[in-house]
Amino acid sequence: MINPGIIYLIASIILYMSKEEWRKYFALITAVSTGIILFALPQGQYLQLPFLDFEMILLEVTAVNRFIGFIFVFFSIAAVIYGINLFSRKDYCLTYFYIGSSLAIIFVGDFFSFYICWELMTISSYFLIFNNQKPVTRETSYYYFVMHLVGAISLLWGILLHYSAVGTMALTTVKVGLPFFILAVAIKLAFIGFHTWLPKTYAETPFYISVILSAYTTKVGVYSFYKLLGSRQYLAYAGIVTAVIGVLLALSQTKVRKLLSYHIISQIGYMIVGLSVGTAIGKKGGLLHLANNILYKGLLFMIIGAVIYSTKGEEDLINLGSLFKKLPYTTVYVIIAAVSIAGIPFFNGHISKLLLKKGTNDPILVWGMYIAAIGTSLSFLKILYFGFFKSAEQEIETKQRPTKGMLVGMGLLAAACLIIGLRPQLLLQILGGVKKEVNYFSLHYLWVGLQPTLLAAILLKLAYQWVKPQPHKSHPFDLYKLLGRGFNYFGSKLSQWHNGNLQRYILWILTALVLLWGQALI
Amino acid sequence: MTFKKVYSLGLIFLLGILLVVTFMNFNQNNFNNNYDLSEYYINQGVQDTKSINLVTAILFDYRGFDTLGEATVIFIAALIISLLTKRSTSSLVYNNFSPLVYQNISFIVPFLYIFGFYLIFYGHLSPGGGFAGGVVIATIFVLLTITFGVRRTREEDVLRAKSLLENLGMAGFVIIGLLGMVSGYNFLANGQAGFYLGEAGKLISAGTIPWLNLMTGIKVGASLSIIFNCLVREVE
Amino acid sequence: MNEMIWLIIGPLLIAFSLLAINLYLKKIYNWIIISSSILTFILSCSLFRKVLIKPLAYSLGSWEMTKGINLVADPLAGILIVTVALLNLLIIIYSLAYIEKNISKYYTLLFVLTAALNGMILTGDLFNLFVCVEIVSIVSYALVAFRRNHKAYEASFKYIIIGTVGGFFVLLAIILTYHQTGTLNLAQLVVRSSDISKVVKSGIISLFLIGFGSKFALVPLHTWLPDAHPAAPASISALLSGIVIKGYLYAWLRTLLILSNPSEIIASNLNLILIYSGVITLLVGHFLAYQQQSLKRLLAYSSISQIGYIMIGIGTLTKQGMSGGIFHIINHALVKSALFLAAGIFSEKIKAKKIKSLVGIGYKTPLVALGFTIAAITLIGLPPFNIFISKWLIALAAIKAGFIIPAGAILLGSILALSYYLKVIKAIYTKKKENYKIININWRLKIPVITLTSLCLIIGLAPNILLPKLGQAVRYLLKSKEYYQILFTG
Amino acid sequence: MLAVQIVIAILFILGIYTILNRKNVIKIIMGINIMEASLILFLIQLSYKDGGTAPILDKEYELIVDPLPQALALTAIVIGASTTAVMLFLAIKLYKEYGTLDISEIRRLRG
Repeated sequence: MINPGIIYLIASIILYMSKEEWRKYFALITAVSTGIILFALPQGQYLQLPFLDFEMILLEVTAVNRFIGFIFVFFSIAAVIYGINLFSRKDYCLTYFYIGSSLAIIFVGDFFSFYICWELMTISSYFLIFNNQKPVTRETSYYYFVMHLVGAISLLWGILLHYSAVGTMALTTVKVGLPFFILAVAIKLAFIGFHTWLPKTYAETPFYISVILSAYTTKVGVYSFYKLLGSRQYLAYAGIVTAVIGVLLALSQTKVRKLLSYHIISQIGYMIVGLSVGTAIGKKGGLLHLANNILYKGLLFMIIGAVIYSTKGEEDLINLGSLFKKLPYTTVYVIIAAVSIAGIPFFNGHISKLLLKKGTNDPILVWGMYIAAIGTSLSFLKILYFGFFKSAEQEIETKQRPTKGMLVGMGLLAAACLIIGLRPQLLLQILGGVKKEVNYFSLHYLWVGLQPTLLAAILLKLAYQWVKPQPHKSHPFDLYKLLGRGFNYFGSKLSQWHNGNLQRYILWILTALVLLWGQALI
Repeated sequence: MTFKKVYSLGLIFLLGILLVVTFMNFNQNNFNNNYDLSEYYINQGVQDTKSINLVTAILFDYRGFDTLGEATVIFIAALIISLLTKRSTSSLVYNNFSPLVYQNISFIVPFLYIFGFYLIFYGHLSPGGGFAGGVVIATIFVLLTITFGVRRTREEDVLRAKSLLENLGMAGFVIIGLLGMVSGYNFLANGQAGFYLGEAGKLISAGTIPWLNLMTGIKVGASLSIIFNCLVREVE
Repeated sequence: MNEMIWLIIGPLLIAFSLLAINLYLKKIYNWIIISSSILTFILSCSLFRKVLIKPLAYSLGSWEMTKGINLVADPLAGILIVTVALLNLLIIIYSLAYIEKNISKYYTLLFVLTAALNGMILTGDLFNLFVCVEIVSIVSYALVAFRRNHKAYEASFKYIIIGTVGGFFVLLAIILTYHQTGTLNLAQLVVRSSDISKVVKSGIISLFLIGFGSKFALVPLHTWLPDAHPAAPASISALLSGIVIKGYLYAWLRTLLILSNPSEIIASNLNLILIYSGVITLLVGHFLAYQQQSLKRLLAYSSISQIGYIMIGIGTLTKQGMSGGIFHIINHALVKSALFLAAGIFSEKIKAKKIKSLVGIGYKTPLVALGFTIAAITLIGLPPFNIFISKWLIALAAIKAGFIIPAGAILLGSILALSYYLKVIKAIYTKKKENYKIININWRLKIPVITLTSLCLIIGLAPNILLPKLGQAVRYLLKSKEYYQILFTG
Repeated sequence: MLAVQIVIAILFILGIYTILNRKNVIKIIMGINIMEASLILFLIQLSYKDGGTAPILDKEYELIVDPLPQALALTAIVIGASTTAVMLFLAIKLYKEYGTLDISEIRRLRG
């Protein structure tokens, strides 16, 4: 009986110490065996540990977290296979630490260990993002860490309020200190307005790292949203805003990984909608969408990674083109992924989007999702067309082929997309199953699923000039940087007061004395 | 008058008022009944320690530990000063005084020694004690240095000897304190540990107090002359 | 065998005989130093074990309890003594490889410092407390000036002026106390503090706070610290930041709670002053630390901010908050020493004093840099390290006592701390050139850093080793009547 | 008694005034010594009793002043003197390093 995350955490230390040739096998064995252990875990609370003046529950298994944990482990296998020859020792160690803490956070049952895992995730992902060769990552990782710490502190503050009001540490839906929990979760899952860290970091790390990052951080945010905030109608509206604005921002990007990053934000919006509308179907749809999103978004990141790998660093849609000749396998995968994310029937995106639609009754939300779906389809048509099929003005050179590991990794995820798309019950069983009332493949639903893509295709034709990737300013207004500057200004003023004059310092002491003494007398 | 000056004057004025207010509020009522400690010292001090100088009795017996502390402070002060002095420079090699000065100083030195050691050894009988005596002894070195200068070659040796003496004085203080522990009592125990206290008013009395005085005297004398030597070196 | 007195006179004796040993027994010099500090550590541990069962008192000169000076050891003193001895041991190991000039004087100062700190923690007499405080101060001035350059002199001069003025405030307060009560014995003061007239008492307490406060660097009395700590050798900065200012804090806390009990403090709103001065201290410390270019100066400002956390914990005047504050004292002593020692390795062996020049150090000395990084992460207050636990305890206690803003400030402090420690970590792991050679560093320099950082992790993972004992320690602080009983009924 | 106490207060604030308003390092040190003197005066005043003799009991005396504050005063004097010595030494050093004794110019450490 052990928290699957802890296996990974221990493995990360062993990986750091193990020999070069054994490392990848060990990594794979760990991942696979964790998956097996996960299946064997019975539901309930285990591993209680007294700490300070409360109990830490290190393992709490429910249908939901087993479902998410399963997806996490599966993705980690695929990601490790994908990057098996690219990871260095540091990467292996940090990756496993990162995955381990995000797995652990899914399975813990009290706020304290929840917070600890939350922070461990932040720390390890900081070092993952921090790349000693690329100067820009120093800034972005700094930004990432500070922003996430703001979230974490907000979470901690919420926990403190909750604990002092309620008196127990058990992980439940919170009632006290809700705004702080919302802020924490919002930063973690990149609500629009708190999303600025995401495109910055995911677009700048090495491609095999961004594959891993894309899957976990925000999804842990979604899980904590589900676990902590419960279903609140007003959050659903926030979710739909995130979905729509995210997709609009994505459309204006030309760098593929930036585009995908904004898409993560947008897809998160869907999940929030599903989780907060309050219906059982919506909730299941949201969770299934989470799983699907991990699969196809990870696949997309892997694909662009393969492109970067073979072109030695090219990921701008302006320069890319006609890759389908050069990277045939990758092209197959990208079609699968794009079709999945667009929600075309018989692929997994269709299923979860359908469940989400089923679960919501509010017309605003339904229309919002419709618009977002059109945007999604449009942007993936854009990737497909401009990246893979349209002939480029300057022929792009592919200097090396994607490795076998990459192809296998992508294949695993693509296969999973297909299988879920065709037999959704396989995965939904873990969640407890959905009643048969939704017939995914009825004609009506097929038509509904195809609508956005058709509209998007028409839009692409009509607004070709507008959609076409073109160079643009990529320095959006950032409130948080301004805040940082204000903080710095205040500090420098304070620093100027300390001008080294001893008499001034003694004057301060005397002032303090007179004030203190005077007020004590009066 | 700048703002800073006005402000600081105001503050100081306020502080003065606060102090005076505090002084005026002294609780005269329990002034007398509370001072049982000093009453005890006055009434029992001589019997307890056989030292008729009560200040010495308090300094070296009742509160001997404080004295160890303050001796350590001087020790550290001397240490800092000798630490921060530059090693290379040497100075005050030679001064030109009239022969009268040399004669007088030579004449006066033995008396100063006697005076210094008198202060130390009669510390428990009359005003004086280790600190005062030590200072007098230090003045001897000061005088000698000023009049006759320091011989360059011997300077290091002299300083080292003084430091050793200083250390010896400090260590001696602690060791005399330890004697109390050796005889089964606590650190710095004097009369309680059964040391011979003698008769109040006699030179050889009061147990360890004269010895502690001696150690303090050696230590203070050495420390102060080290401080002087180093300062002199530094000024040139 | 009485540990208490040996903890004071043992180091003193060693200090006084070091010169002779240096002259005549040069061969075993290092061994004597090491073995005596190990002995001190063992003694302190044994004392700690004893006081957990029952607090001890020791009368110097075998006088009756009220007549002479006493040493008193309660669990709180025991914990601090162990911390002092541990840090002293580690710093001596470090210094063996670090200090190259004036070795004998350096160790003399170090041992006197240990003795005086122990005296300050153990003493049961108000004036003796002042004497010990002055010894510690004067040794600190000396150690600050140890480097003999203009920075050291200026820093030491500022320190000495501010420290002396603060010392006079303390002395004035002590004289006033004696005037009002006719006793200097701390235990007797517990009873007689009610004799002090109200007006005088407010004066005494303010003078104590300002006097000691200017020694433990409460904002706005902190100005000497950022000059003094960086000017000293790294091993000394570690000691000054880690334990000396905490010693002053302890001395102040003890006198405060002996002269007035918690309900009185709350009635006179002093607790508000303490808590909000803590808030100001931590914010100012963090803000200024962010502005620094030099690593050690940054660390010094960070020390100031940590004093703020401790003040908030103490200001709550609840058992939980106090034990959180004291836990923070210990944790911070370990962490900050590790940071300063690592910074010392950087500045001495790699000649990197500015944050900018730290580039690539993570590849030159991987182990030390890792230690530094872990310690920095600890100090930011991230789990699973010990500072997080103490911050948690303090914040929780503050919330429970109704101080919402200070509790928030504690957490805000973490973000501010991150903003500057991350700058350092960023520099450490930045790669400019492709190949860095690993620089060989003496194991004596490495061991203390590694020990301290691993202690952080251990305490962070298992705080329950220490916490019950802290609860016991706080008992004697909050209920000064019990402190009285240690001396008078045994 | 109050007259002496007022003198003490005046000396104390005079010392602080000197520290705050004199530029010369040596004068600042003198200010500190003035403060110290006021405190020692306070200690002596504490022990004073009308008509009391010094606490040296070579004969039988009626009224003896309190010996404890005198002992404390001695300790305080010694500590003060040592600190002053160190301060003066540092002042010499500062003069050598900075070429001035003006405290407002001795401020290379700041911020």
